[in-house]
Amino acid sequence: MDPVLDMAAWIRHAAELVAADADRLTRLDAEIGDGDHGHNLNRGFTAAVAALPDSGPPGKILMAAGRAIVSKTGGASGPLYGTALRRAGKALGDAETVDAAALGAALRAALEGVQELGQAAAGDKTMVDALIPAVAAYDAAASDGIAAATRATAEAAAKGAEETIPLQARKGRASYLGPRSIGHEDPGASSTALILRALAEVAAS
Amino acid sequence: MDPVLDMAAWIRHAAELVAADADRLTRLDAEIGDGDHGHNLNRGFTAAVAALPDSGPPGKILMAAGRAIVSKTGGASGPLYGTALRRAGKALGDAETVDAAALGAALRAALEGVQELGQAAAGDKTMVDALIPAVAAYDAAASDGIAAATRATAEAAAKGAEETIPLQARKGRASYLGPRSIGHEDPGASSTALILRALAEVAAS
Amino acid sequence: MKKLINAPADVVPDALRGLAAAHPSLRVEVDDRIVVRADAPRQGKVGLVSGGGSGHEPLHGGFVGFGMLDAACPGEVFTSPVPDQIFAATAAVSGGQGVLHVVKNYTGDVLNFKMAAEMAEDEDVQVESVLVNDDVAVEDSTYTAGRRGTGATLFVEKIAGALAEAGAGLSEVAAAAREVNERSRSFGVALTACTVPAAGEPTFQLGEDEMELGIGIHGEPGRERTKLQSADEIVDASLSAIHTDMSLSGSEVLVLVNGMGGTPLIEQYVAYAAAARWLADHDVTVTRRLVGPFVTSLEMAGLMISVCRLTPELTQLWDAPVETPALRWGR
Amino acid sequence: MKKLINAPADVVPDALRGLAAAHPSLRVEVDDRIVVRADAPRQGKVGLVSGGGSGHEPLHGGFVGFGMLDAACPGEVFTSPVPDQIFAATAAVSGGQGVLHVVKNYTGDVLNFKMAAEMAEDEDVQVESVLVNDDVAVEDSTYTAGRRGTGATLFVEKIAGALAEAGAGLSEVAAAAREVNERSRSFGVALTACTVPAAGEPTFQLGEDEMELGIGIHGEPGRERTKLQSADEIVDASLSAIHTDMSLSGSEVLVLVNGMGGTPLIEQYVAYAAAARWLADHDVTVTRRLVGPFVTSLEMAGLMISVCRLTPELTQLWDAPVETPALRWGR
Ligand SMILES: Nc1ncnc2c1ncn2[C@@H]1O[C@H](COP(=O)(O)OP(=O)(O)O)[C@@H](O)[C@H]1O
Ligand SMILES: Nc1ncnc2c1ncn2[C@@H]1O[C@H](COP(=O)(O)OP(=O)(O)O)[C@@H](O)[C@H]1O
Ligand SMILES: [Mg+2]
Ligand SMILES: [Mg+2]
Ligand SMILES: [Mg+2]
Ligand SMILES: [Mg+2]
Repeated sequence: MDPVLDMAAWIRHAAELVAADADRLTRLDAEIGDGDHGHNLNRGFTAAVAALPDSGPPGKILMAAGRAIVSKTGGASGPLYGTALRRAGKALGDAETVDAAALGAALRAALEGVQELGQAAAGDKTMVDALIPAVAAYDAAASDGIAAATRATAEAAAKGAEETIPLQARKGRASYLGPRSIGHEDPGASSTALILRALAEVAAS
Repeated sequence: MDPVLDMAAWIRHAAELVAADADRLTRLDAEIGDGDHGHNLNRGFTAAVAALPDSGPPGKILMAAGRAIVSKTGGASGPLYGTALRRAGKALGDAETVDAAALGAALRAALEGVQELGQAAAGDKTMVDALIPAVAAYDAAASDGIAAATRATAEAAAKGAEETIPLQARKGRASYLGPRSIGHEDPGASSTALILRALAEVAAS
Repeated sequence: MKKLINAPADVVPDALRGLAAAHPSLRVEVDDRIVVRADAPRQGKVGLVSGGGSGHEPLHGGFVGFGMLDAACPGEVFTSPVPDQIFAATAAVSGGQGVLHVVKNYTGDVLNFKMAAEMAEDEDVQVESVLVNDDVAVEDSTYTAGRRGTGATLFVEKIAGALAEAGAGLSEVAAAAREVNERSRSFGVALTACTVPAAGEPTFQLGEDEMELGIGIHGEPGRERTKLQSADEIVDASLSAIHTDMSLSGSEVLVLVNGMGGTPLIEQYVAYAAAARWLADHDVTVTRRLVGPFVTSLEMAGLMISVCRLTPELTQLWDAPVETPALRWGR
Repeated sequence: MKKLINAPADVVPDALRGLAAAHPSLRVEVDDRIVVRADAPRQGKVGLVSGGGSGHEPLHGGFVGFGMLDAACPGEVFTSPVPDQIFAATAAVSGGQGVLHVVKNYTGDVLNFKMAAEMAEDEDVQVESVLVNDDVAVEDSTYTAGRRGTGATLFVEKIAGALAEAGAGLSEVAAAAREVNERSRSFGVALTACTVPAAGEPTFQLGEDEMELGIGIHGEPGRERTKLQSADEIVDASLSAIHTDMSLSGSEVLVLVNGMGGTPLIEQYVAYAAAARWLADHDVTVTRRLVGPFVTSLEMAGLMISVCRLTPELTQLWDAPVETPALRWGR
């Protein structure tokens, strides 16, 4: 039986990891962006933790976190991560718990939300390059249960983030650098890997 | 018999020494002023050389040089050196040549002009601290002829300039530093020594 | 990091408190992070709202007032404002004739303004958006997020602001704003980088003898790093890049020679002398001009040149009275 | 040395060509190094002339125009102008009612203006001079060249300019100028030094965590070198130094919070917030204020605060219309 996945715990743990890693994310963004990604995300996830309802279905928790991230992060990543969490929450509906299938649908909804809003495709050197392999990895491992599937998701996201290094950015601020964006990891892909690592660690505990 | 002292040669030689030493003078002025003394003087003496009449009595030559220095140097040193040379020139009057006594009177007139205009006294850490000992040294050695007297003058001026190092500036921009001006040579005193060295070298040649 | 600030996280709210104290004609909601004309909303007038990351001062808060913006939303430094701010500003200036959003073409600005516009529509406030993308340094816009919005934002805000002040309708004001954008091009050069207070170190490193060609206004690197050149050469490179993209010959233009924040005014005038000569040599007539640090990038040393090919109508709107902290003439 | 210039020796003439090209309301004689109102001389009006070393832009050339200066003489960078310039400017604005020289208290300025005034008297042009010495950083003025003239120069030029524009006589305009000077005090702090183009290296060195208290506007060192402090602490130190010298409590004041050239506007507003709070806490009512880089020191990062204790008459003259490149209101 899958462990009861606590969405609030995910958001809190993600916030911890982001806070600890904010400077690295900001340095990545300084290389090919404008040096604010870590701080933006830290501000957003801090607000998300504060906005977590005391109780309520996991779907509502993710939507509350998503709204807070939209209203506090700023920059490109705010609306994108906010929309991702709100779509994931919406996909979970009012269910009291999250089973493997539901989590998969939520992750896929998050990906769709990000691509719909940001219009980025695979290879554009954005967070989408971490999300696409992550969602695929989840689906492939879903039958092994949430813990295993989320671990595979996190690993795929981390791999995806690393694979943005040789890419030339075609979306977001980094795209202004053209070929000069090659050789640098995309900060949004890196933070997506971090947030999905948090999910895996919560699912495993 | 004293060599015929060529005032135009003095101005030209002074201009050469100032040009060669402009950066050092500017660095002195950067420590306790605003870092422009060498450039100001270089501009002034370049104009003075250009303004030298082809012929005419030594007095007129110094007055022409003085007027050019006033109209091209700028800063505090422009009016002071300009007035010094104009007063010296006036003291030489229309005489065709400069004898030892006349040169003494000219140097004294220069000192009076600077003190009248700038109101600086001995010990205020200005060019006056080089001029006062220089004029005194000239008077003491005048009887030994122009070459010897101007050499004594230059040495006294150099010594006077060095002796401004421990002084606290009470006039000019350096005075704003109060005690922080102690330990630095005054740029104007240093350039006075340089100009009087030029006189000695011309008198000796 | 040497800055005249308190805690890095307080730079934006502190600066807003200063803007409020210095300009009684503005209503500044520090917590909500919006700057509004004290006399807003003006019934029957199209409201003009813009905003973006802080660090470009006086853009945008310094352009709020008669004849220009009705409200501005400052985000954190170099970070787009959030939908809540933009919606609050939109509501505050809605006078029944709709609101125009002036949006610089950065993904963050576009997405946050888009979400705010949806919130406003939900409250029956009609919103039109104009995208400002005047920066020619970004050449190939099919494979990028599109050209950045930089110096021409000031042209758009002043000219659209004058038209709105004159009582024109939303679509007319939006059309004029788009026309100004389409007739404007910019190019920037950085001599130094700048430091986001929260980051504590420069966004990029430049050698003592290096400069960045085609920089944006978020301290991000530009098109190319080259050896430092003279003011005349830098102005030539900038105007040539603009001219190559949009021919200026034979036209009457408005020119902004803009210091990036750390470059002193004397150097901006040295650059303007070169710009005036270059334009005259290329058969371009400068009929309006502005020299100064209007669209900056914190303490970055550098220059951005923006040129707008004017029409008689746009000239008349540019000349219309304006009274904001940063621009004031005619009253 | 990273500057947006051509040859260091050409900075001043290049900048003057830029000023001329950017401001048709000015007549700029680049070779004579004077900036004159295009409509000068105005018969029957007292002429106002000031000047000093270049590098403080917009001071003084940026203050030439209606309601302020009639002419300005820019010397080389940080070097007083020469008598020839000052005399040429004086002659150009003499409208038969005499000319007021606004002279900042630096030995170079004082001596060169003195010689120019003598040249003018020889030509039967009556000249009065007002000495501006508002900088409290120089404490003991008996054993120094006296207090420096800094930010309050702007107050003097605006207020005396308004009175002259209103047709007042020379002695009345001179008296008002002296009154403004006596009621004004300034204090400056530098976070970085600056570099005179011809020198090629900074005038003084400051460590990453150091600042200079009581700096002047010629990049010269100040009263004391201390550890870098927060904006609030720096403003407190500056206003306390002013308040100690001239009590502000209970008075109505005009405040200038002035960036020194390299400090961005966002930081100047952070400082203004602190100044507004400090003044309120000390029972001082701010009735007029100005925030921006008006009296600079090339690219120096830092701040200067200038305060003038106003009277109703001085306030009215401050409010009077002005139209110059750097200050414009009321027309
Ligand atoms: N169109 C887009 N689609 C998906 N992700 C995007 C898009 N544009 C930007 N991003 C992501 O946003 C990240 C930058 O976020 P952040 O620095 O917070 O915003 P900003 O660029 O406004 O400063 C990038 O690394 C990238 O992963
Ligand atoms: N009142 C004065 N009397 C005599 N010499 C003075 C006086 N004030 C300044 N000086 C001289 O001028 C020198 C500085 O000249 P300069 O740097 O050209 O002028 P500024 O200080 O205007 O930049 C000082 O070193 C000092 O010797
Ligand atoms: Mg960023
Ligand atoms: Mg000097
Ligand atoms: Mg950003
Ligand atoms: Mg000087």
